[in-house]
Amino acid sequence: MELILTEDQELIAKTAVDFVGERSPIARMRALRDDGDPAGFSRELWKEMADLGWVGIPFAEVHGGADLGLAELTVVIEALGRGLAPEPFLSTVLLAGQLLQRSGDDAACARWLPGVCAGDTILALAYQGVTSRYDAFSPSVVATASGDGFRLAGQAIQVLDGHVADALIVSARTSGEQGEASGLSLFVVPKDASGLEIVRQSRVDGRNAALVQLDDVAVSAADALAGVDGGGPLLQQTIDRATIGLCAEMLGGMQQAFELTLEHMKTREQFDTVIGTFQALKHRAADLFIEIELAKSVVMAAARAADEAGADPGELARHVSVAKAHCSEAYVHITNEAVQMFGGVGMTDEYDIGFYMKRARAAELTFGDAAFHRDRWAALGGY
Amino acid sequence: MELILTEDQELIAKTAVDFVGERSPIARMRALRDDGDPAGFSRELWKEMADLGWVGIPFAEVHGGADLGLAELTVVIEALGRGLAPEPFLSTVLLAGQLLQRSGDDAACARWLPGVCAGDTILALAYQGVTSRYDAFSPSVVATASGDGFRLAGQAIQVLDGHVADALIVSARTSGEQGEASGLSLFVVPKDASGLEIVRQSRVDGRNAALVQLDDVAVSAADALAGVDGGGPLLQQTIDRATIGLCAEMLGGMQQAFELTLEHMKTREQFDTVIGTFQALKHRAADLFIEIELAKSVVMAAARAADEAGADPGELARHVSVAKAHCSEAYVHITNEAVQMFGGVGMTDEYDIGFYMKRARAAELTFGDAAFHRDRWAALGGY
Amino acid sequence: MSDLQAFQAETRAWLKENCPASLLGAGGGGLVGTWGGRKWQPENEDQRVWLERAAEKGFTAPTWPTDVGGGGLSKAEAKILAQEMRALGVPPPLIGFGLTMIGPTLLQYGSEEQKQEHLPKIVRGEIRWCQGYSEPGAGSDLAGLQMRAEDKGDHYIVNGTKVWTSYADEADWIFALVRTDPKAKKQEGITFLLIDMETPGVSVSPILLISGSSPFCETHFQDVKALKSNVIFKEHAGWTVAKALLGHERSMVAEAFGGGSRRSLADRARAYLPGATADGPLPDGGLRRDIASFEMEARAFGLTMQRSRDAAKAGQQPGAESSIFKIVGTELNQRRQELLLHIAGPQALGWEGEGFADGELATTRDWLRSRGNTIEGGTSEVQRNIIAKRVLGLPD
Amino acid sequence: MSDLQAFQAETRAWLKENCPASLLGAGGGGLVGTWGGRKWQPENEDQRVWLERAAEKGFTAPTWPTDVGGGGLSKAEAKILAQEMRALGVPPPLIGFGLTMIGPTLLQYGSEEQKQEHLPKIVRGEIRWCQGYSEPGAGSDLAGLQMRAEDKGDHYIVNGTKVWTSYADEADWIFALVRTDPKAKKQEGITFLLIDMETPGVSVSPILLISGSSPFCETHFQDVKALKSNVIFKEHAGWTVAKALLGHERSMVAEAFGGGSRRSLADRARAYLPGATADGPLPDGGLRRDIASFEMEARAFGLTMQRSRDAAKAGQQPGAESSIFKIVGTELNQRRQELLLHIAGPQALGWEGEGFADGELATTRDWLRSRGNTIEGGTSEVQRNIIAKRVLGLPD
Repeated sequence: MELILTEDQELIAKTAVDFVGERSPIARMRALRDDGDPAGFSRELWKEMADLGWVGIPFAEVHGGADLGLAELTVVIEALGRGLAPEPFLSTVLLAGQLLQRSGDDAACARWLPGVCAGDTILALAYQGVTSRYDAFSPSVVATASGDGFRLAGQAIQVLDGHVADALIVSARTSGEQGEASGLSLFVVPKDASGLEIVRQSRVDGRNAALVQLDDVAVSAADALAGVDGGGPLLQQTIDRATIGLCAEMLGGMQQAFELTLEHMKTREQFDTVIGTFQALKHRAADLFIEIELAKSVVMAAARAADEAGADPGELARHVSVAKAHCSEAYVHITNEAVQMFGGVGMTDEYDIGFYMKRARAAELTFGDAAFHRDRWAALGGY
Repeated sequence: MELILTEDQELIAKTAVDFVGERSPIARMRALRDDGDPAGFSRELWKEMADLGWVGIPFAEVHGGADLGLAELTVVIEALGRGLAPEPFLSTVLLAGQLLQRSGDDAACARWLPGVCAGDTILALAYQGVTSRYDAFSPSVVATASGDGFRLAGQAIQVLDGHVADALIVSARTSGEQGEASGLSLFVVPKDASGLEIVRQSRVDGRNAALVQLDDVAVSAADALAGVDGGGPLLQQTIDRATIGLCAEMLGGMQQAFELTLEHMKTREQFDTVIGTFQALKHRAADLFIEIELAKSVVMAAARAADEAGADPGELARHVSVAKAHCSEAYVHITNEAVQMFGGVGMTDEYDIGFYMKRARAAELTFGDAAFHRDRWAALGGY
Repeated sequence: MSDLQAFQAETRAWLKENCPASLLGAGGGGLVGTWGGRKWQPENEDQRVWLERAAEKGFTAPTWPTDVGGGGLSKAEAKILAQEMRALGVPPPLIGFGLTMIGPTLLQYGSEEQKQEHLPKIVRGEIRWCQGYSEPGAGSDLAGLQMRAEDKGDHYIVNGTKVWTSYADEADWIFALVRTDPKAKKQEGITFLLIDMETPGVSVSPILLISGSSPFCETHFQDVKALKSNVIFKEHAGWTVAKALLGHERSMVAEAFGGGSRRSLADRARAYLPGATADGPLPDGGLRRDIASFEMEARAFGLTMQRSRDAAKAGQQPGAESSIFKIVGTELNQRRQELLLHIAGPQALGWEGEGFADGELATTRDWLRSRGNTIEGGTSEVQRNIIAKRVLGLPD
Repeated sequence: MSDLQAFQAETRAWLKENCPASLLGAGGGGLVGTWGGRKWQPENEDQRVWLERAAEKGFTAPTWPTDVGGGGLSKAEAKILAQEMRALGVPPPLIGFGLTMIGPTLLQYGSEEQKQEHLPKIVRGEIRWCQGYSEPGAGSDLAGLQMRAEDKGDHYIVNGTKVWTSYADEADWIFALVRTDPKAKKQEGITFLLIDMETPGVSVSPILLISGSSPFCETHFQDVKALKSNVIFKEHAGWTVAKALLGHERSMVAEAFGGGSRRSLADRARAYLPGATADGPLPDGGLRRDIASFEMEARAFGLTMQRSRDAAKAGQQPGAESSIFKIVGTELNQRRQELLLHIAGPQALGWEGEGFADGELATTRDWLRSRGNTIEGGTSEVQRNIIAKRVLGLPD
């Protein structure tokens, strides 16, 4: 694999960065928050992104997609991360959409993906419970056999964009023990299913999420993507791929936060000189720059590794863990330092830098923090 | 307990610092090394230290000691640590001497301690094997019952000052499993015992140590301090107290290394100015200063806690672990930074700063590194 | 019986007799602190009574001289009073910046008239004070302040804005640094001035933080008249007064992060880590070591605070302690907050509402608030500059 | 068959035919590198033969022009040559600073006469070069150098001392920075000068490091005569030449710490940790995480090196890569050495002799040596200054 953008990817990147600068600066996210917008994102903008072809990037052409890969998608998401754009890429494209696409379930794909690619349909993935922590194989939803189908009961937390989703994919234990890959099933549940209750949650970083309660929701065995009991590996692989997308978003955010800070260092005066002349701050800024340069490499490598046909799952998992661990610590470090260098004003809600610090933490604690991924790396290495 | 030196302790400290400045600067240790001195320390200076009353500080007056505590002893050792004085405080006073004193074995004390207090007798403790790591309860010496006594066989490594010791105290397993406190016995073995072979070792920091081989060494049950099978707790407590002494030595060394570095920062010119004007270096120097201030507190507190009658062993162990973990990281950090700030010359054998960096590491890896003591702290806290 | 023993017995008896029973017990029966001031509304009658009686006795400011309403106690006596109050669970009758900041400053630098005018009102909780130091755009460079006080003979006309004035919206008077000589070198044209917040032209707006609402305000001064009789020490010499006060504030901030017995981190981790048992080792070895590392450094910090106090008791002059405490205390608190986030994992991401426990929501906000610790009260960078220059003697 | 394919087949055949069989295999049959030079003694006849044949073919300097003895290969061809050598286990016929440092510099800045005089001797391994940049007391401030070259018409008289001249005791010529105009601004009075080490007045003494003996030397110059025909580029313009060379050195140093497949840290830990099993999780959870953290950052670093190479291949101009690589590569190596110490515990404390395995003694010395990594080749502090200024545009 070559760690360099192709000309096409360069073009997508430029378009996306310009789009974010003009249409989705951080001020938009602030306005959505301050106005208490019920959706928490813009359906018009989402539609526009679909028209630009971004939403359909990783989907098959037959469903209206572009049949491209994470290499292209991450470039778009990185740009959106600069503006903390709240549109539902993670939930609809990277989680639920990719699950459908990779399940090979043609009927389900045909039912949902054209709407996704067109920007009309929102999907969400409900897989974690309040005690799951970062383990994808410990959902809080249990499926009990009933006739030729199942009854789902339990709760899923922080279901990204769950409050606006047209359908949820619910991960439920159909057999086996918590923590095991086998015995997990992934059911597609339309939003109007009887027994389904969805309540919007309020997160510190403003990312849209919902609490999902399932009270005896009836599903059929045919609704199980990858078959009954067979959803575990697909779920884990999909989360790994979504993690690469999240890392790209983090990469965009850390660059934006760093640029805001550099700008501040060059203009803010203290003790009769701009603070950018202080060597202690310069050296810290140089360290942040290095962390970003490494972040660019690990995100690019992970995306390319995921796109390679027949990639070794262990090697892909290693790439994902390196990217997530590095980006988690870098984004947190950069935004912590940013607020410190901004000083008191950095602590006020009035300044934008705090938004990035909040998102950095939220992203860190999604799909496993650095410690989790180090443990996973060690386990993959057999030690 | 009050964390402040008494007037008497102030006086001892002043005498010791002056003594080290005049009689035992780092140049002396360098000369001993370069000359390949067979003892590796000065018997004359040791005798002088005994005459000053330092060697006898913690021993009972009946044996010629001063019946004082670690509060006084650490003050002396801290000063000696500034010059990396190689005299056998750790081995003779803090390890073997304290083991005898605290064993309550009057006969053994009467036999060995007067010579120790007079500066005539050197003792050493042989307790760790090549696989012990930091576990005091896993010696590599096994005792086999034989008549009314035992035969000792095995090896002890890095026996401090073992090459000049008049007698060794050997920790051997008489029963039970490795890692258990019970079943350990501490035998006093004179240097001329048949089957005992002592070879001097060469350590990176120049501290004197020996490899001890025991091939069927005969000891009697009466030679077991604290009784047969009963030496474990006494050994652990003694190592804990010796650790406080080592921390005091580290505290002295880190202060000296820091002062050498500050001096360098104030005189060394680069880019037409002394390097002490560079803010990045200033901030790092301020951090080192803070680490030293904290080190002073933890060493003083641990010494006082050890001197308190009826001190809770768990609480004392906590004090020791805090002191050792903090001093280990501080000394290493300070000397690493010192060499970096000295630049290329700091890497040459010609400059003294390297001696402190070597000692810092050696001290770190003696009696448990910071990670070991964090694990112990957690275990003591029940988590 | 020694004098101190007699004082102890007497004090205990007085406290038992005078502190209303409803206020006794841990934390003063859940009483929110008594800040006093013109706008203050006691939570209940007992709180008002306790303030009144304690003030009458001089126990709101135990070591201040009796002629300004203080208790006139020696340090030893004041320590006994504090011990007895703790033992009985008696809440402090009064708290606030009057007692801890401007009061001691007036005792050191105020004129006799100024002491007589202001200190008794502080002692009785009649006047609440706030601090006006920082300004927008000044930040760490305190001496770069711009708020202008124009000389008009017996008074000034003050114009400008102060930020980070804690509780300005509740305060009656402000002690502020103003620029009286714009031509002098930065630190030489500053005056320490007291201003009544009810003077026309003073207005206050609260500051919203990233962690939510806060006690901080912006305080605006538009053509505010302030009498020269309210200058502390000397005109243009306010920097001297301010420095004395700042050292005091730094120690206060550090104390706040010192330790205290909260629910242990290990217990919290047990609540969140799958597979954790009630008393075995935590199943996450890395997190276990992180917790131990934090706790051990916190203890080293606590011991260093103690060593400094013991040295002060023995009459030794303080060195750079306040800067050390500020740096280490605030960074430890930030580490603690980060550990709590890592322990709670995804449950630490709540802002409000459904799906998060109250304690989890507090964890999130406390973490955000803690990021300000290394900025407020003199940034960590400024403290490091101070240590490098004043203690280590490194050149500019 | 494409041209490159033909070249590959041809090259393979040539290598098979010309590289003596005794040198083939991993690491060149345990051969110590061929540095060449007047004082060089080949380990065996085959080593000499291989150098001779490769030099004849131009394969000691494959991309240099043929008229100076180089191979005249394109980058693509040179890559194939390197691949084939790796595939067959052919050792490099020649290594040294002539090929990597002064050679490329001469190609860029040397006159035609200078190229013709020096490059062929480098290619054939006849002359070994060393570098004379640093001086006692100069350190990171390279431009502050003092070594004086006094103008005597067609030559200079050179006086002064260079330090950290690697392998000066084995070298034949030195490329040195000397001060030719003491009155000019620091960087403007420097000249890049070649000096024959056999000239009277040159003497060399080796430097003993904290890690033991080292290739570094101090090189003294007392009234050494050096012809002006050996000035590279222009008199007083040596700084330009030096900067170009330095950037190159920085990348080289970083590459050296990049990665390589050594015995894994986890395997080492298994050998030392009591209770470790052959394939279970390491019993020390903290150490396990430290090892993972190191390995993961090392991979991130490796990927960043790759990204930079890929960008260069695509014709993009390099940015601050060399400074990043220098900082990260050296710090990673230091982390690795510290991990190895923590893994070996007390067994990492040996200097020589009884009681320590050879690998343990090497661990200790390698750790000590690694402390110099962040100093040599431009300190990490200087690299951070470079990034702050040149890349981030932060003001002085």
